[in-house]
Amino acid sequence: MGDILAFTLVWILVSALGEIGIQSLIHHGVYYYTATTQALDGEAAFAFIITVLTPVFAFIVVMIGYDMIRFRSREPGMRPSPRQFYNNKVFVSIWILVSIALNLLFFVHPTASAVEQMFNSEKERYNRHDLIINVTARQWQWLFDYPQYNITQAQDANGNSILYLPVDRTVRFVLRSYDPMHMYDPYAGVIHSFWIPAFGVKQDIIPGETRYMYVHTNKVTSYNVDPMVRVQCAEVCGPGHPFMEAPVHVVSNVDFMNWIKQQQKLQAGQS
Amino acid sequence: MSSVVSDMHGARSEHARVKRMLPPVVRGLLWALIGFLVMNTLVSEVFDRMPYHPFITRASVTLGWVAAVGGWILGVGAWEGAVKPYLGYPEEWVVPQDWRKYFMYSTDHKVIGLQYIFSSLGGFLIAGFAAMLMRLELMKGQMWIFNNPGAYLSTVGVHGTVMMFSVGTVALVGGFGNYFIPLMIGANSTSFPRMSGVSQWLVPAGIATVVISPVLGQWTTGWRGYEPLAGQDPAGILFYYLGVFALTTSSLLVAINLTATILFKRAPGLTWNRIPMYAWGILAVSLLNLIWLPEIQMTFVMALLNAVIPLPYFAQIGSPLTYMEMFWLFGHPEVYIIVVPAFALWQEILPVMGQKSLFARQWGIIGLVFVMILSGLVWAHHMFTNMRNSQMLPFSFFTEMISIPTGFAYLVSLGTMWRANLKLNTPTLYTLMSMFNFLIGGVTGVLLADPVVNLQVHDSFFVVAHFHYTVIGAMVFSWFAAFFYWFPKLSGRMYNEFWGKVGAIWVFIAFNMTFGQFFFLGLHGMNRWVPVYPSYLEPMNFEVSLFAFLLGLGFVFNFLHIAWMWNKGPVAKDNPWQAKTLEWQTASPPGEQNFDPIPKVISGFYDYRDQRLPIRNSPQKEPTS
Amino acid sequence: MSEVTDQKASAPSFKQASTAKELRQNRFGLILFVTSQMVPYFMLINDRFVLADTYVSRRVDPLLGGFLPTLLLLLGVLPSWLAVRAIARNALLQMQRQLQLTGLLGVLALIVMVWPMFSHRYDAISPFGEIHLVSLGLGGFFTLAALFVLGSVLLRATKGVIGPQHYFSVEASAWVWTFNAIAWLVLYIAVYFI
Amino acid sequence: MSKTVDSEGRFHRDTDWQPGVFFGVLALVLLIGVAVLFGRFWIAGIFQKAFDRVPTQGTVHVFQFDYAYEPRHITWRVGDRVTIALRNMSDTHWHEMVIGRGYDTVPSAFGAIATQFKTDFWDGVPVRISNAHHVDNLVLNKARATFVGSKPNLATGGDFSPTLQPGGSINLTFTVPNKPGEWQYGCFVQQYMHYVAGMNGTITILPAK
Repeated sequence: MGDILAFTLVWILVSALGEIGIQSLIHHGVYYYTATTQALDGEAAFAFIITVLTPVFAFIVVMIGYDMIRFRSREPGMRPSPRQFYNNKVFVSIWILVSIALNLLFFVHPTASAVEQMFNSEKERYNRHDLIINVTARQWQWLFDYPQYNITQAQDANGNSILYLPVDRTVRFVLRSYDPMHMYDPYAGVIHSFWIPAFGVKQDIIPGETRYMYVHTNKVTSYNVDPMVRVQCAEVCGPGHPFMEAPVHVVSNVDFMNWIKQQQKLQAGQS
Repeated sequence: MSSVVSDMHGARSEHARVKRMLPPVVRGLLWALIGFLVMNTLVSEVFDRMPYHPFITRASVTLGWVAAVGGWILGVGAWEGAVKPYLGYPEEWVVPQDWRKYFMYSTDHKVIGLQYIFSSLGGFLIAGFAAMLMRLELMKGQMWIFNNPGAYLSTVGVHGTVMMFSVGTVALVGGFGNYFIPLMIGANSTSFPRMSGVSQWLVPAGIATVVISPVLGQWTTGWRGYEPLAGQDPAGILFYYLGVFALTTSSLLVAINLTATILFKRAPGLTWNRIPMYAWGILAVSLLNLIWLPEIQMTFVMALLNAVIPLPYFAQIGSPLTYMEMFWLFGHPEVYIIVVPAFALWQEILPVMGQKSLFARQWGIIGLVFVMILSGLVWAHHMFTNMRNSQMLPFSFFTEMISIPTGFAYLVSLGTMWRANLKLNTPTLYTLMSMFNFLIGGVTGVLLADPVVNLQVHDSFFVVAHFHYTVIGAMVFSWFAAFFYWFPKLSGRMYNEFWGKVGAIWVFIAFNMTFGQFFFLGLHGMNRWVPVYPSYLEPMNFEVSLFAFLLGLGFVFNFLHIAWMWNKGPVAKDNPWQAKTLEWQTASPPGEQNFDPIPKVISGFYDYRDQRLPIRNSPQKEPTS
Repeated sequence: MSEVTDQKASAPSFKQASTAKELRQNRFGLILFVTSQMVPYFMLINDRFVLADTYVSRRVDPLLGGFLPTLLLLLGVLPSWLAVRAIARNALLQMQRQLQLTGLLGVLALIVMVWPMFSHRYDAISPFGEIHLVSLGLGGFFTLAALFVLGSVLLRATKGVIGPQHYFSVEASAWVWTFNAIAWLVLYIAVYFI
Repeated sequence: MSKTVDSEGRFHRDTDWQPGVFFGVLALVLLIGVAVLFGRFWIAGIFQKAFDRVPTQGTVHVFQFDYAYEPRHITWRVGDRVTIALRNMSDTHWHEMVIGRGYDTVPSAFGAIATQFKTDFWDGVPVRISNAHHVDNLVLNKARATFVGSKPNLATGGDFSPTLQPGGSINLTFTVPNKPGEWQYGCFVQQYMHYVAGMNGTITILPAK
């Protein structure tokens, strides 16, 4: 009984310390840098799971450590332990019930509820005033079109693709993988993955299919503020994969409209 | 050869001369070369001749490879040892009882087991070297070791493929399984020793094929060889498919052999209730292998046709996600093919080192079996980023549920250690480290099973850290536990306890410092399969690389320790751990016959209430086999 | 069961099952292997519906690569098992006759099965065309494997190393044959009719 | 390989094979493997430097693969009449062949990336273009071209560059101009990534005798 008591005390102590550490980590932000509500949803789910799992983690680690120290053999040879038992129905029952309960909890709470929150909230946004951006992934470049503003292939001064977004706006990315310039067989597109690390969500782009990704920007930021605000291909797509990157700028509505005008002027000049 | 037939009936050959034969491995290489050249020439120059094409085309290299592997297998001894007897000729293959037996076709399960162990060790060192090159490259945000990204990506592919298919799948099953399963169930051989002898030699062929693949052209797909990208890769991808085909065939044959061995070769008295835990683990793994390896082989055959003919199955006009689905359908059970034997090893080693009866044995077996069953229902959690949102929940559910049977491995291990008389030696240490590492892998697995979190961390270094925790952390650490636990049995000698512990602590610290930081790299936006990355990630990558080199050195240190003690260590007792399982109830190392006579089992192996042996040496011999 | 073998004096031959337990073990191993080889068929049938749905090209030949090999393979099942019964009665010659008949049917089946791979009227680079060609290839490969097993048994029979106690190899060839015939039948139905 | 007979009249091979042969061959095979895997271009380069200083006469077939050229090195002599027979061997990708030296670059998050050569080798060079099949486009820049047979689709912008579709071919016949020294060729399509991926080679032009 003494061992059980001592172990429980240590476990509670370590769990408490662990929770303090975890909470300070969560306070600093496990996602490092977030710029959309979707990223905040994901971060909250992440934080909930690690908070609940800390005592479980501590239980096993403390038990391994406790067994190692308290029940170690002090003699040179091998000798059967004086205490032998095959089963402990109470312990096994608690173990099984707790593991089932935890899994059901996780399925209900962060999994189902956060999926609901992240995706079903899109429904009510359909046909509202989303900013639509057609994203074309080709080997090895991102192309951003703004059909509502008649902009094809937004570019910076160097001719590199660039993504500008207004703040506090729902953005609907329409994702396609093909090659408008036909630098390779148009029927041989590959899978890319559209990822902006600071936006907390990514979506694979499948050749021959159109997919959507919704984000709601919540702060003014840019690649220059934090390099996590960048588009990065996350699915390997050939030797150019690491270079498939584009800077992102989330700006105020006024700045966004200015940028749009500037791009429109640029395009008019090109054609 | 016709003289052999007539000589069979007793007449001595007139023209028999004593002439030294070519070493079988050399002969295998020669026959492989001849097979390749003949077949390749036939295909590329005669049957499939096309203008402007080089000597080696996709079609010719594929068929040439088949001929080369055939030549290799036959040359290394299968011609005399398996094929000729199969065709009705007398068997005339004698294996000498010295070091040479390890370098030729053999039917002794102990020789085959060691061959498998060293093949997978070779694979581990080669793939580990590839990993060191990768870490060296990642020390800087720019390319500096490799001169182009394709070379780096090929290295990633070789590393992953060789580690998965020749170490993860093979080391604990083909290696320790082949060696110890017959010993643990009281048999003198496996069920199909000839098949086993052939299957082992597919492993070096497969490893060599994958390693040499960049010569045919850089392939950039990583260990999944995924279509549609693979369809536009240069021909190196062919050797990926073919090499993995050889390796999986080998594992498939091992699965058949060991399943039949466990079911039919058990010593008298070894009832279903008494089957050792490791044998249960191997049984569960073998069933996984039997279902999922043919599955991935068929997928690879289709991908190969896709690349050779080419048939655009998985291209845009076909069904581009089908390959991914089919790959992960196999890919997730593959992960359990790797860790289930590790779980079984914990439950094998801890009762012995704690000298305490195995706790809740039935739950351990239930855990192994349910992990096996559930593993086929979770594949799509690898594809949350490319599936419909509505499909996420069922897969997320099963993925979370698989942690319940996985937890039973902990239940059994922790219960066994509680109030034990735990010997804190190297194997115990590795087992506990393996439990700790897999715990981290498991906790992060729960995070990855959550779709919302998965959408952020998928395809980032977070995932890389997670699966290295499950594969290196659990399986490789258990592999080392097995090496040290069975060291006296394999070599008849004892390792050095001090240096063993130093090695264990060394790799444990280096491993956790390396891959623990991978989690943070991933969360900070480090994506996978990149030799170049934005400069803000450089300081952390640089430092991680240093720990990675320390880890590599730690592995090398352990292998040197094992190799040294194998030859120079103090002679060990037959049963130094006072273990009760059958492999310890015979000489160390076992003689040519494991047991003579076959023992009769009279009680279970995990009962440490007293020091009575669980066997009685039965007077009657097993019917000669 | 007696351990003495009739060949022991003449030649150390390919080890044959001599006890009932070994026979069961060999049978189990073989069935395990055959079972695992059903998986590729299962995958291919799945892919057939994923890629081509239930479409069947109207230009596909219903006989060559379709009905004829199915019929021939199924016909071969009977003599292959008759051969097993024959060898159990130690009728070596009869067994050889039956196996030769099976082999003949197999060679014919192989020819009519792979014929459309070289001459077909549909477009090969189409979802159905791909599936049809790969189906033919898979069926052809396994037929070839079954023929190889059959041939090696026949070769061994001529060397006299097969007897009533050592008939497992004959049984093995019958199992492999039956598996191949049934698997092809299922594939045939899946590719042509469903 | 012959056999010996043991005391029971059974045949077996003499199993006492020689360790020297075994380890020797194994080491040799490993050495060849490592050399081929890591140093094939380096070894080929040494060979070329040592033995291949003889300038190529007539037609040189240049094959384009994903993402490499074969051969990776060509030697010419000023004044020789030569032909580049360019063939795209890829099943999927478009490839071009630009010859020049120096780089124009564009900045990126990963540092400057070469977009094309600064100096175009074909400046003012008279070239006869023939056998053009599946040519996606041909940029002439300042080359003085004459056409034999079907005329490919001409485009403008950038250096002289024939861009071939999968399976395409083109022959460029010209007299090597008086521009001795080291030149490079490369493929810059797809956001300049073919060049980054290693699709490049070198040309040595020897001065006239």
